[in-house]
Amino acid sequence: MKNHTRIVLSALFLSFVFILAGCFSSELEKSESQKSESESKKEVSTLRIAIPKDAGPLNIYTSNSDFDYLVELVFDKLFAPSPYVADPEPWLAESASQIDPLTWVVKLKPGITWHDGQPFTAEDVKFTFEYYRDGTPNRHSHHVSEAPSITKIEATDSQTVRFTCEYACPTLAHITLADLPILPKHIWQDVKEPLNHTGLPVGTGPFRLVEHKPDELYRFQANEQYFKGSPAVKELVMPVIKDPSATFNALRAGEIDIAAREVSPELLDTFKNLPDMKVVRTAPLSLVDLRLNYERPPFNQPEFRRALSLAIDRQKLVDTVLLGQGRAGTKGFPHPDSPWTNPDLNTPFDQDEAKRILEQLNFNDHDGDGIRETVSGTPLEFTLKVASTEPTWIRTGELVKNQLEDVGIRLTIQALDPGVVRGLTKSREFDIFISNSTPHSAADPDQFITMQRSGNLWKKELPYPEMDALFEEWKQTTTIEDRKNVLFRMQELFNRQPTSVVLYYPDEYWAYRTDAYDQWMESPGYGIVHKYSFLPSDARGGAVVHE
Amino acid sequence: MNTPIARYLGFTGFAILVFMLLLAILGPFIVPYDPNELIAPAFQPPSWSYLLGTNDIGQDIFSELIMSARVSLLVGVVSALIATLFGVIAGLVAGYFGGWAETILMRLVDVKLTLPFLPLMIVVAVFLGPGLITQILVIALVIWAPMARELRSQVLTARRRGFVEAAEAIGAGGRYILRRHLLPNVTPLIIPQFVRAANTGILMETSLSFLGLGDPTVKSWGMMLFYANSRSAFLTDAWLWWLLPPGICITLSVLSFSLLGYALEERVRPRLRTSWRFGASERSANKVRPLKREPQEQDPESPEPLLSVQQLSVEYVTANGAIRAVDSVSFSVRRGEVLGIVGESGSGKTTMAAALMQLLKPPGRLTGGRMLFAGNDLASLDAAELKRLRNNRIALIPQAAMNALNPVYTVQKQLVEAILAHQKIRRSEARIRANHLLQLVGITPDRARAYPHELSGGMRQRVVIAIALANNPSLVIADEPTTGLDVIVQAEILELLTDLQSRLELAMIFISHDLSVVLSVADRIAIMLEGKIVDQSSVNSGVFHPNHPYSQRLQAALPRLKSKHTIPFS
Amino acid sequence: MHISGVRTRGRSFSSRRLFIRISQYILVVCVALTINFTLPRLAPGDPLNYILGDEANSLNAEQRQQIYRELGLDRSVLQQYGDYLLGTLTFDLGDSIRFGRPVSEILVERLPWTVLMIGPAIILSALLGIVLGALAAWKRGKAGDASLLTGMIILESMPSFWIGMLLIAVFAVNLGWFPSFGAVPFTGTEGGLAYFVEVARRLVLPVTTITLATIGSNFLLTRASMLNTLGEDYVQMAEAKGLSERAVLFQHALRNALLPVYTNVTLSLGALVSGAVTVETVFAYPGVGRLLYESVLARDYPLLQGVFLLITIGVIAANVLADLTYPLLDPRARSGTRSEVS
Amino acid sequence: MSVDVISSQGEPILQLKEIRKSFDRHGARLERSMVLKDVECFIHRAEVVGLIGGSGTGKSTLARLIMGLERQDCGSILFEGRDLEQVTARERQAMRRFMQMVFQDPYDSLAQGLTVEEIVAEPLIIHRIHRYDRKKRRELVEDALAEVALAPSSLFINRYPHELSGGQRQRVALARALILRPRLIIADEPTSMLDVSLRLELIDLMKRLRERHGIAYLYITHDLALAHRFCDRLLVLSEGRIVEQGLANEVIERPRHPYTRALMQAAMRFMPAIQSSNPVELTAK
Repeated sequence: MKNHTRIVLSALFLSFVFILAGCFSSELEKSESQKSESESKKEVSTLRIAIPKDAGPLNIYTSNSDFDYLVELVFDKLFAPSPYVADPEPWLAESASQIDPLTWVVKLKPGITWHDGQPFTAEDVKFTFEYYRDGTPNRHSHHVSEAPSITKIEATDSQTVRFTCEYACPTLAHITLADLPILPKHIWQDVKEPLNHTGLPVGTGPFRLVEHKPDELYRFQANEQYFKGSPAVKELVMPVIKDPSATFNALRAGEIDIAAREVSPELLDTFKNLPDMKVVRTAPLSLVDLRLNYERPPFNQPEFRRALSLAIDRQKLVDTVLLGQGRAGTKGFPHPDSPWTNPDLNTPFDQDEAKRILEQLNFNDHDGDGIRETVSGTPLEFTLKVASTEPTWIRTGELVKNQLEDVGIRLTIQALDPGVVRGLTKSREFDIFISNSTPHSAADPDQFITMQRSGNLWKKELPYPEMDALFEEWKQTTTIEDRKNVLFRMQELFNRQPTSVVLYYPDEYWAYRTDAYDQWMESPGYGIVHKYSFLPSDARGGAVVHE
Repeated sequence: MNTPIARYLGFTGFAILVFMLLLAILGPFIVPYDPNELIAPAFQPPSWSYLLGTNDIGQDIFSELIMSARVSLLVGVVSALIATLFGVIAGLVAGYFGGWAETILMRLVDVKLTLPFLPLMIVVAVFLGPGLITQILVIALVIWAPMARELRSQVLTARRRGFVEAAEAIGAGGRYILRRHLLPNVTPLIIPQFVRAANTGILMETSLSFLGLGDPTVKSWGMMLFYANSRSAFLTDAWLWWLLPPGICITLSVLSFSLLGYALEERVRPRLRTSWRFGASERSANKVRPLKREPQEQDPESPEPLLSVQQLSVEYVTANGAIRAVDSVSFSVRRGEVLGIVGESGSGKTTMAAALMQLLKPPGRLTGGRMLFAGNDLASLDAAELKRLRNNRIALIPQAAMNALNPVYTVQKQLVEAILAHQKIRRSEARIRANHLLQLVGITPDRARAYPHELSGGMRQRVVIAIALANNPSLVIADEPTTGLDVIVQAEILELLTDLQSRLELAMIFISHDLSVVLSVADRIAIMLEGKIVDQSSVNSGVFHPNHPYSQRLQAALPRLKSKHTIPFS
Repeated sequence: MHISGVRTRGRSFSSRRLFIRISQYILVVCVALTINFTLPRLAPGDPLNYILGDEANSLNAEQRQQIYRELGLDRSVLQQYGDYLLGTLTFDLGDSIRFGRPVSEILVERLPWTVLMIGPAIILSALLGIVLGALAAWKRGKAGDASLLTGMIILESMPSFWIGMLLIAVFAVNLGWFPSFGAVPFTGTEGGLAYFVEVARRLVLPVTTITLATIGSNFLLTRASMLNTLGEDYVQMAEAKGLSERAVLFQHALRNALLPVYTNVTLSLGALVSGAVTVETVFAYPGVGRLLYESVLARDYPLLQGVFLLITIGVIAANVLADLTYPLLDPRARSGTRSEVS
Repeated sequence: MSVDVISSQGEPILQLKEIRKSFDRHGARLERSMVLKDVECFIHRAEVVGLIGGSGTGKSTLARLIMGLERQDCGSILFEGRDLEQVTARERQAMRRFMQMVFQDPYDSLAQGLTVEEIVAEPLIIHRIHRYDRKKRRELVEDALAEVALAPSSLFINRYPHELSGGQRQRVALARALILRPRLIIADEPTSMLDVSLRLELIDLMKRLRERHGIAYLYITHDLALAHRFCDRLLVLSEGRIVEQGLANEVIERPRHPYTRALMQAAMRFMPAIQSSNPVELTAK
């Protein structure tokens, strides 16, 4: 019997060790926190910023809109900070004037040089716009080739550029010129395959990329001769940390100064009361929505889409999944905070109205199984696809499934690999899928038009009489005001029978160590990690601080 | 039967498994809340109403934990079943039919083993879309390969067994042999394989879910860990009640299979059951108190016998009571005399040899009698004294000497080792002595560097004899030294033994089941029957005068060479 | 998990036999490469989605074709396959779509981290497993054996990443002794001692995790193999020779018991390169396993093929290593003895 | 058929012609890997031929070739004049019915999990005799057991091999061989693992069966004394070649080939006291 008792004892001992370690952990606060030797003086030698993913060699062609904040450290735009502000401030450009509905003349700031010392001239601007339009497409191309579509770009002299549009383009300065980073002609003119161009980028921006180890590290050096004043931070070291827990553990341990990743809701309280740590709320211009497959019946019926939108209680989603950190998606698509969004859009939650519409379409529950059937008898059963690497979206999907069940629609959730989900818009193999829209899609008005035509929200090959008419009218408007209110009417029409049912606008919270650097500013759609936070206060491009 | 440990572990494993199965079956009925329902605010710490608190969207973790048992076990067990099915079929076909089927299957297994398992899982899961069926198929696809190889080698071994070849000789076809003989023989080996597969299956399901490739709409421990990790349970205290319990449940269910697997494995492979003791064999408590006398050296000429064994008895404790293998045996051997012991299989002669050398392994035990060797009782020697005695004063030539040599050392190294065990001389000198010994037993020194497997049976036997004589012992016990050897080689070895015995004036106990062999070497002979010596008599020039009926029958059975009348064939 | 058809105790090294072994390996590599090539392409989804994200959907067909041409995806599948096979010979594996850099360069950067994490873990778990296994077999049936056996079986039943999580929760987050992630300090690459100390500190937890996860199997194999050898005749002979207990146990029993353990350890080298995905995920360690997982998600075909190639070669190399070095331990494998089945 | 006189030469029941066999699977013709070199021999109806040789001389390989457990590199095996290679599989199986084998290791050649009845009845099942008539099969088994003096058969019929002694097991193996009324039995050292006393009993049993049923034997052994007692004719095998053959007495008393003489010398060594009636002139020791 002796060794039997010994075995039981050893098993007990093992589990005891685990429990002991557990309760021992909760009280002990982190003892040593590495203090970087920064003083309160504005001059900061090095800042360590964790980024969530590797963005490639920052050559505009291998990174999507998530990494604009990195690209714009190196490159500048004619106007700044972005199309998401009411009226962007001239940056590389001195001024821009519209001489007739189709032509703009832009004067450039003199004396600006590229990182390699070459002068910045109109030739660079002309080359860049043509390169985006005619060369290999990238995420900016549609601002030149479609909405608006610029036919002619001439460099009348070394400091002025003349743009001619195919149709009226009153908002050129506000949108396109504030969105396209300018490339150095003397480098890019002989790059035939931009996607394989892996050299370190040369731009005009406040920082210069000096080292890039894929999936590991970026290192930027300050550009002392920056025409808007030399940056307050001399060196930026950006490690790539993919795991959220690892990121915030490093921040807490003082191994990084700030994370270019928003703090997940469940960590807010912990980080709010950490010493030397500050948490700032920003209104991001991103949203999470349900994309409906408008080509498949019954989604092709506008009334059915309206019923779906009415059946979802968005506030409950925010309270449960985001723990209240965000706003219910009752202001429709695109993002309400964008200056280009119709302020009085309304996508309410009204379960009875939804049921009424469904009955009106006589989608009723004939066989009494709690699920309605269409006229032809097929039950309203659809698949909801979601990326398996986004736990919050999967949880959102579960809640939406419960809510639609209340109105007699059954969903089955399929968590798929993110690559597959992103490809659904093109492959069309879905009923509904959860996606998110970055500021570039949710706040840029021209992008809203492009998405109506490129398949995201609608397809130009598919007849949509009222929307097509408004689109023609939009093309004719010559002033910003006229264009804006045609846009508003399009947005109002869209949200009445949305093919993108907005669920919520998540708030973003950023945490940073105050002892490292505390000049962080917010630029709409960029959060607080962007080049304007490092520039002298007078050159902050309209960035504003939210408490 | 199993050893106590294995029985205990097997029992614990079984108990845990039953508990887990109950959890899986009764889950939905005993769970306090519906795990899919959002019943409380998220991230609640444990409280009386929610024993393990709530998860990131407010579902009760305790209910989730219970409900998850079903999926994790289901995936693990079902994938193991499918994998075992594939493995067995592939193993049997490859093992039995061989030829191109075997080559293809085995190369398929090789290819499968080069493909890293997790990426293969990811790609297939991506292609088929996550879901339980995909997981089960993918895991089964990964586990079957090693099983196929293991079963194939077992089938190959089974196929060489006598009764399988007998059936083939009678004219049985492949299918008959597979069904009638191979399958029943291989089945007991399949069960531990299946258990190990289930073990791997559960672990893989957890890894898949942890990487987010599981089916999130289904409750499983792996998914709980996925959400816990992605909602950074580390950084808050939530890890205690959100991260720990699923891990413990996974470990428990895998543990149940591992423990069962270990117990079953031991039942199938008997060697694992042997318990091994070094040094003197255990003496039963009630042995006679030996008189503690200084071990003195007996002068060579004294008339007393070199070894006198009095009422020696050895018992084996088995499941159904103690069996007395050696029953109060008495005999003696004088210096330079050869005592032959003849007994058929099971007569206790080998047990007695082991007892003399104090090499009895449990469950064998010395239960009585004394063995006086040069005045000392062997039974009372302690480990150190025994160590000094073995192969120094008394040497053993073991049964089945064919594999008594360590396969990984050269012959010379094992000889030198035997010498240095008792003689404090320099290694180079020991090497010279070793070569001399090899010559003594008729092996040319150039073979000294050879390994045992490079020598024939006869040569290996000679090396063992050389080892026995390494420290010129006064008594040599030869236990069936020539069994299994070729008839001509047998004659040569006997020639060598008798020659060495007379030249070195060794006392020798020659044990064999073959009366004719013993008669050709022994001065005196003892006949053993069921543990007792029934007859002792002297032998002169190969003839002895048996007075016990059994020994008379033995003598009558001795083959004779005489002509008989047969008409030849053309 | 070993490669050859029949891992025999002895294998003749006649040239014919070697030729067959090599041709087997080549065949296996070719088939593995073909599967490596086709599997990722079967998965739905498109590398473009990863690069351009949502924008990928707003490209029209002509623009999409232009990008494919640049990435070399417009070549016919057969052509891509041909280039891939040729590339494996000249070690020019093309460029990664995601990073835009040559695959070989990325692999050379990432491989050291995996080797740094797995190497010490395998050696540690092998040594500890053998010593404890021999001890348990020696103390067969006594308390020491029982508790060791139970402990090891419990350890082997724990998912490796869960062990990692516990270690992080206890030692990194709460006690703060070790950093919990990453392979290299962020204060840039000053090089020098501080850098290596930092790298070492970051290795402690991952190596401990893998060691704990793999020690169980080595222990059980050694213990079973030791029990097996203790029953052999040459061990009884060694005892009969009057050798000391230590000599009998270690020079005779353990020396032979090590043969199957050695094969198992050398072969597990190959498998662990890919098996560490979950541990690399928990520790955010830039190993090859993690790279493979991300390349699958990003449909980065060239990089994926490169990593598959690396792993396949790793496994084959482990097998060749086992084949070549095994005879050093076991003389029976040196000479021409042909014994079919162990 | 009368006991002692073996009549009618007639056509041999078994004939082996130029049998070659090498152990290297790839049929390498290297001299050193040849196990059997151009072996020629024959066995007449009801004749007992002894195949004598040390271990490693190829005796067992020859038996396995005859029983089809292995294939020869070249050469042919004729049973009742028909070449086993040239006939169809079905015909070969029918021929197999009349050739049976008894193996050396009694502990291994009987399946542990089957009862004596199932073991002895196995040949009937394999050759589909009385396939559905279990009672008839049982009767045949009881007859076979009686033939091998395992009486009363009811005592043994339901027991398992591990419940029997070595001698009893070999008798069961013999009963299994007998049940199909074979014309030839290959006995591969059936006595070498038995105790001395049982060996003679088994040999005498086989002799009685031969006389009663006219069964021919190929008796493979290294024990000259037993061979001399049982066989009519002897073949001496050394390193894969038949080096001497002839009537048992002639071979024993006037061994011509040195290997045979060495075998005789080794055998004589164990029987100094029991000289044969006419002492054999042995060459100098």
